[in-house]
Amino acid sequence: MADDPVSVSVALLGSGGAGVLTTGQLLLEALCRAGWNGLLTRSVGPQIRGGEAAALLRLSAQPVECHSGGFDLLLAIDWHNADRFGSEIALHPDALVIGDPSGGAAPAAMVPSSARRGDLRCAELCKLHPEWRANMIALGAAARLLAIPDEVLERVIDDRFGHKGEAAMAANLAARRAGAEAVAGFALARSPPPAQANHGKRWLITGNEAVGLGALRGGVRFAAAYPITPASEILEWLAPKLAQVGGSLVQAEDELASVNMIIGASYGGTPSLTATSGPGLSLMVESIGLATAAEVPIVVVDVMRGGPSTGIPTKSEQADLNIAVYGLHGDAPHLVIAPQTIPDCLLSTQWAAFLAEALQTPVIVLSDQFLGQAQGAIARPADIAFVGRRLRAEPAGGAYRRYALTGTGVSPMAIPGTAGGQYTADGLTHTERGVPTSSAHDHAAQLDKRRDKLEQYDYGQLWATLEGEGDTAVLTWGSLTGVAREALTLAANRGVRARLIAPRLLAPARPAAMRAALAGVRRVVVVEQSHGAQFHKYLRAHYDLPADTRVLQRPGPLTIRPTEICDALLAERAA
Amino acid sequence: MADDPVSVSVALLGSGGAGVLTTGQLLLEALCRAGWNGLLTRSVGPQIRGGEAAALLRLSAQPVECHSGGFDLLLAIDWHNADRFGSEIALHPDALVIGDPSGGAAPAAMVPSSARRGDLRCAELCKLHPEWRANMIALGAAARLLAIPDEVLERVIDDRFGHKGEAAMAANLAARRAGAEAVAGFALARSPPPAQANHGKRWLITGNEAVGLGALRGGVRFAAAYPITPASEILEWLAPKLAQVGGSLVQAEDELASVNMIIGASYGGTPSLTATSGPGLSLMVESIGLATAAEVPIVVVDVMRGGPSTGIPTKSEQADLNIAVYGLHGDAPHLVIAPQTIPDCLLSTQWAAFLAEALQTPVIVLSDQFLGQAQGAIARPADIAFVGRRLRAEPAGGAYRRYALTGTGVSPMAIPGTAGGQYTADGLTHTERGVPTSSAHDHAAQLDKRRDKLEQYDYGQLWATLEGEGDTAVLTWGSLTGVAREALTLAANRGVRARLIAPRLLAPARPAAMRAALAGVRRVVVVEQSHGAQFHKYLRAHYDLPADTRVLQRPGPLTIRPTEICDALLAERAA
Amino acid sequence: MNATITPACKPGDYKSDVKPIWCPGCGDYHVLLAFTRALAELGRPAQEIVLVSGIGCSSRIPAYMSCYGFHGIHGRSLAVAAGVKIARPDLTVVVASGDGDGYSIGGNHFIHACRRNVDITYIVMDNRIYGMTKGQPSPTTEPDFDTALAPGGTGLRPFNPLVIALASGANYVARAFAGNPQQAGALIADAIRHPGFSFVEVLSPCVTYRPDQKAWKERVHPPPVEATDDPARAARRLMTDDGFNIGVLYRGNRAPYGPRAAAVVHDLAQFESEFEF
Amino acid sequence: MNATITPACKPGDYKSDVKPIWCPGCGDYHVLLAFTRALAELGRPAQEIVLVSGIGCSSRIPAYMSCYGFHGIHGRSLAVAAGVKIARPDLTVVVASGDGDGYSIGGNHFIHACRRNVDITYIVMDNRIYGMTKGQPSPTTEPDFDTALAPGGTGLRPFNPLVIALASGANYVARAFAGNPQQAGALIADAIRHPGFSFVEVLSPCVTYRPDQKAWKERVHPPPVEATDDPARAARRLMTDDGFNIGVLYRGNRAPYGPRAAAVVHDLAQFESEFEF
Ligand SMILES: Cc1ncc(C[n+]2csc(CCOP(=O)(O)OP(=O)(O)O)c2C)c(N)n1
Ligand SMILES: Cc1ncc(C[n+]2csc(CCOP(=O)(O)OP(=O)(O)O)c2C)c(N)n1
Ligand code: SF4
Ligand code: SF4
Ligand SMILES: [Mg+2]
Ligand SMILES: [Mg+2]
Repeated sequence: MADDPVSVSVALLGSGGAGVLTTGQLLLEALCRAGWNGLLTRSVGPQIRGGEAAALLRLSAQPVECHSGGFDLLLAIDWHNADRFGSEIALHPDALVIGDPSGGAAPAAMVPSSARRGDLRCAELCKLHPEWRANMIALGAAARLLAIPDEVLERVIDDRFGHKGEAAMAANLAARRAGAEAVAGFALARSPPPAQANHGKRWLITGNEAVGLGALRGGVRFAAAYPITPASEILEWLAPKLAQVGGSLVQAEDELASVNMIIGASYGGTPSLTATSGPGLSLMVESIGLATAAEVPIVVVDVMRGGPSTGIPTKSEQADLNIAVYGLHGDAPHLVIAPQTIPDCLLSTQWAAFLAEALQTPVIVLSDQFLGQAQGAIARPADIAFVGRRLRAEPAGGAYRRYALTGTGVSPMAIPGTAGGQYTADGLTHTERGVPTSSAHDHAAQLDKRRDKLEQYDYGQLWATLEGEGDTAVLTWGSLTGVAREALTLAANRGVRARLIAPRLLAPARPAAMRAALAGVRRVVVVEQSHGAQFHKYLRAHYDLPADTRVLQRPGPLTIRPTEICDALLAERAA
Repeated sequence: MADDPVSVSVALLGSGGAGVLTTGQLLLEALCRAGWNGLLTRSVGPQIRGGEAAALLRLSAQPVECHSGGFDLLLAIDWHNADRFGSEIALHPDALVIGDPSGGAAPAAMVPSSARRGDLRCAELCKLHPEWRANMIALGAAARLLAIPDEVLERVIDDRFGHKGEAAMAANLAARRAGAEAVAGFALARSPPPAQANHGKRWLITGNEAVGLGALRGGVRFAAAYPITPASEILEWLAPKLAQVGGSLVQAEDELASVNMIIGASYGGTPSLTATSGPGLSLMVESIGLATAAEVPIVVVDVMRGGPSTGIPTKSEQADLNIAVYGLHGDAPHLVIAPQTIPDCLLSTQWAAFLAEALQTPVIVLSDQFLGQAQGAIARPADIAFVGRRLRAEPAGGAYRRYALTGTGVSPMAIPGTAGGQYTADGLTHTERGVPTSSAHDHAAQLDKRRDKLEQYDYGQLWATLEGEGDTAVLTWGSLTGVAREALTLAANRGVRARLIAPRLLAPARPAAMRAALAGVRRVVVVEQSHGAQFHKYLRAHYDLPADTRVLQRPGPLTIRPTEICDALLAERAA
Repeated sequence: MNATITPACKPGDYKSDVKPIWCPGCGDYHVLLAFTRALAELGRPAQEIVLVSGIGCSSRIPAYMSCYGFHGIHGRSLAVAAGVKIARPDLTVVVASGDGDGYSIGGNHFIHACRRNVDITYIVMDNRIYGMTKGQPSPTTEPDFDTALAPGGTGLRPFNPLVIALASGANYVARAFAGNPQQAGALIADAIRHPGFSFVEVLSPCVTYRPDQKAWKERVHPPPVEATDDPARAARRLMTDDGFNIGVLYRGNRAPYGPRAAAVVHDLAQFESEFEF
Repeated sequence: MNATITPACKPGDYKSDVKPIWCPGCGDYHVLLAFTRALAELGRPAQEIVLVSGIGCSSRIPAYMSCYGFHGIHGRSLAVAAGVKIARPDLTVVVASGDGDGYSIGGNHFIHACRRNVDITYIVMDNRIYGMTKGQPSPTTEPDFDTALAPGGTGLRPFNPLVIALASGANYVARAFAGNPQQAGALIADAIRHPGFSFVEVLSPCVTYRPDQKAWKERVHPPPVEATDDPARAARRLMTDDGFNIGVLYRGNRAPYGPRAAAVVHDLAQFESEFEF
């Protein structure tokens, strides 16, 4: 099946030291300044330095939320370990492959026989001009092939390297020109769509940064965490910012400490967050259960990576759904929210912080490596009104009942310092006053309360993304939402209409809302990136799906492509 | 609805120091020696000493697997905090209530107006005879009301206290007689069924002890654990036994250590086990995921208690199903096995040890406080052939592939000491040789392997208890299996036939076997002791249930009674 | 559970109306008394004090006091307390723990709390046994003490928590005895006043599983010398003492964990410029 | 990944054919060399040696050696190793870790391993940084070392792992330097030979995130005095040293964790009598 025609995809390759990731960023910035939208992801091996690295870039006039089915341009500074990318980088049959012949050869399996090939003698040029850098040559070449105006590119280079002095700048610009000239004889099989002006205020931002900003906007003022790939950038972005707004971030000794620190800070009245990945989330589940029982608001961001166990730390997967939804011992209802796109990382985290406070509950935010480390151009997200506000108790004498049974299930919470509000927060089954009890009656009353406060709340439209029409629906979640959205466009172009249903709120389940979303749907394609079909089993557990439900699923690191979903939809029609 | 007529139930009450738990044990032993079967459970408050305590006893000619709907006799040494038991102790309308009027009054809510009452002046008698103990008086009274022959009772007392000297024994026997005489004027509304001789070899054993013995029979020779209620008795039973068979038990600094210690011991070739409860299991999930990925056999016993968080440590609940089945991050298939009765604690644990070794996988055994701490008479369990045997590698030169892709998914495992078998066990995604990789291909291959070895294995009949016939089925699990079994008998006596389907193997799910078990079933009643209907959602996720499926569910500590299930079945018929 | 109170100076004002579940005669009753005395001596209103604990008989104490309490999970009290104090430096934060909760499962947080030196006070009620779970050995249990879980004894050298605290950076180290609640109260008050991470080990007998500990009252004695501020000297002393020195043993002068910075950015939009291009 | 070998005495025999992922110049290459030298010196066949590790650049080392390896999860290597050794006392068990893996998340197992004194050897490759996760501070990082996660530095006093090891009961404490693989190898061999829990801190520079550590080779020096067997004396010395003393610093003589008892019950049916009635 043919690909979406209005975008161009570029893969830049080179071993770590060669700076392809920087090249990718400069290219992204240039093309965005030139009036396109773009998305940049990186694919790296386990080496800290010097391993294989790829910058994967997609350019379009429209906002870009995922990669397409294939690449139009493969540009390699060297071919060192390029075979390790295997099927992660698939080229179009008419792709252009440019590389340095002195740096090895393109892996045969990577390059279709019909692809056109060209040389870019980076090593040789750098030997002639020791002050040039190979990645500047590659940048010049790629920019020329994408028809990025020279002035735009040079301004980007200047912004980034201008401070290094005139001589360095001159070398960079010369190198860029040499790269551009080296590919003068080539053109991409499909030329980039026309650029557009007047995008309004736009940002270049990663999902991890967006989570950080969303947390701040949602009122988070304390964070404690333990470093882990691919979540660390959230913390590294937040650390100086929190200090500047009068909050703080503590690097804890481990995840057991970090989650308990945020529970303590939140108990003290400060909206709090931690960020981690699967192994760290595993260590936190006991404490998240405590936050459920003691009704302490916290936000726990899990940036999912390949699992199980240490798995593949640098690659994306959607396989922490089970632990996020079901991973607490006992009956421990809590919220699970999954962002779908880079801007949604901001919105969802902000919403999470808001809901944690409003419902006095832990919230797990399920992002993934793809969203977290992808950098994209987005329209500046509007300021929305989700700022965490806790229902506070102002006790006026009499015994304060911290866990009072109220109509909403939310009980006014006294913050230390408040006279007369003293109580003991407890993870033991407790009475309304917080006193430990083993009574079946008290146990059931508090379990009811904690369930009801989450289930009775009106989450509004944000519970899911619902788009399109038809009697076929694609049911997906998280970062595959953008992929599915594009697939629906592809299918529509081929005359097949379908709906997109992507729940953002994974727990608690919303049976009535899902029933409405599925009304009239006779066929469902479930799309997810897990080996065990976790999302499909989750859907079965909580929702009624039509008998004709198929699952398109695969573990990481190979993400599902829009064309695959589109093919599944077309096959549905054919069947 | 009337109760099963062939059993008698007794509740002995008293504050902790009064020794009701010992009284209950002596009574149980006496009635078993006299030819009945019996079950003893205890209900205690959070106090370590001196709190309220109840020994709950049921006597029958048949094996007893659960309590009935109500008690025939309530015998209180004192009424201290008796109100705390609330609805846990429900009396028959024609029950006999005997207590010491000097030790307070029976809580009004506990005693039906139609009950008959009698006095047992323990305190007064003990004041007259300072060498008597109140619990011996109570023992004598209860034994007389149950028609336990005096010689049998006196032999039991002698076995237990004979070593304390003649004077003490004489006092005990005098006290017992005084108790018997004090209730001479009373009789239970329903007299005990006739005792039976020739039971064959029988044991009095708790579920926790049975788990310990099952582990030893299954080949476990190393244990590491951290104390926790209600699992500690497993460890305390195992500690001296393991030493005597040349193994060892280590008290670890925490559950993170204990689970990793057993992973290490098992990697070294020794079948290993740990036991814990919900909070400890929470701390172990990351490491269980490691055992999944590195394919190290381990057995993790979770004796469930009230949750979430610290919850109600001394009471039973079935709410760790979610974390046991779904609690690992990433796609981490493993086994979950739930024993159903006291003897099944032995069988299931032994089977778990066997399967762990055979499939090189972690196995979670889900027992609960009811099973673990209940003591019952059982027929001596036969020696069965489940002794853990690992497929060992005897490398003969060439590169050893620890994670070789084989037809069964099980790869021969080299045990340290074996020349040529050296490899590195790894929780990172790895190749067949165990070398870390980020390749999508290797990742999928190992995920397939680990899933397939569990799914393709033939678990035989043990996967579930399947009993009875009819187009209605009770679907339940764990300790509620015995309750459901009794309910089916009750219903059959009322002309309603139904099936019992109780999976012992909760993960992996067995769709084909369940389909066969459900063939012809049009109505299902799901019975479970969790607030969130975890079992029902689990069933929905993995199995196709008929549209007419109802859920009878409640959190702990109040267990579901046979009569409630029977009522549900009769209501089905009426509807 | 805790009554509204006005700033008070009587120990009784710091007690709640919840009845302890402790066994009659348990040392923890005296620690409760010592706590209320300490708080009365300090005179801070109960609502400005947070008492955090883990799980164990000892860790039940917050419910029995009238300040804010946090009864968390087993072993994590120090992490909770650090969060409270760093985010709310205006509060007085005290932590109560047991020898199992604090030294076994909670050991990592202990050494890191010492290092981090947040201005909190850590009281460990040491009875050399797991009381709550009915008598298993703890890190401070004597090697030959017989239990069901370790028949004949663990054979392990007991932990010396005071030495470990010192080695890890604690800023104040003292030992108290529950049997002398007046002195224990004074030590707790002193520890709370001392800046940074203060550690007080309180010998608190478990009458149910360690009836032998009733003999402690004969064994305790004042330390032979004054408290030092030299960690190396204190370490040598503590490594050779008999474990029954009661008093302040080390009084350091490290600056506590830095306070939160004052806000300099008041409009989050200021952070947006880094994303613009 | 590891070739079949016969009892060998050449360091090269203890290397596997797996290519390290380490950055060029990383100190861990030298530690690998030291390890193979140590094993060659001991001369035990590779199949009788188990090398356990956690997660981090340093913890990658087992795959690069030809003995049995266990690359577990972050922070838990000592627990895995204790399990291996207690159940299989016939094996030589060595543990490799990093300053994050061993002192931060793994801190509790560290102090309890010292106390338990199982006969294993613990090698921590300390580079005062989290290498694998790209440069966050570890417990041994200097307080003013600037990182993205702690701009301007953590302000925290660095851990002194040797003092903590000693305070917790380690039976052997030494410091080595990766830049001298010959000496480091000899120290590792000595530590393995020493009974009980032996701890060797190896200064191993991270050239990528701590290029300043290239200067370590100028700072290391031999300890001023001989190793002592008196923990109190060793503690005082270690608390005041400059962190660059290379050599054996404490050599204790505590008996290691008791060996497994020999089986006295050979038929499990013997345990059944307690259930009969
Ligand atoms: C994660 C976890 N593991 C185990 C337990 C069980 N547990 C409760 S209290 C306790 C030990 C308490 O000992 P200590 O801290 O000395 O307190 P004490 O009762 O002696 O005062 C244990 C092991 C638990 N609640 N949670
Ligand atoms: C539970 C868990 N938390 C966090 C991580 C992420 N992580 C991997 S290695 C590492 C730190 C390694 O530092 P160190 O032990 O000093 O090793 P180095 O890389 O410096 O050799 C961290 C935090 C993880 N893998 N698992
Ligand atoms: S068991 Fe021991 S520590 Fe617990 S309350 Fe009783 S005496 Fe106190
Ligand atoms: S990041 Fe540092 S520790 Fe890791 S391999 Fe590179 S130099 Fe070595
Ligand atoms: Mg204790
Ligand atoms: Mg390091």
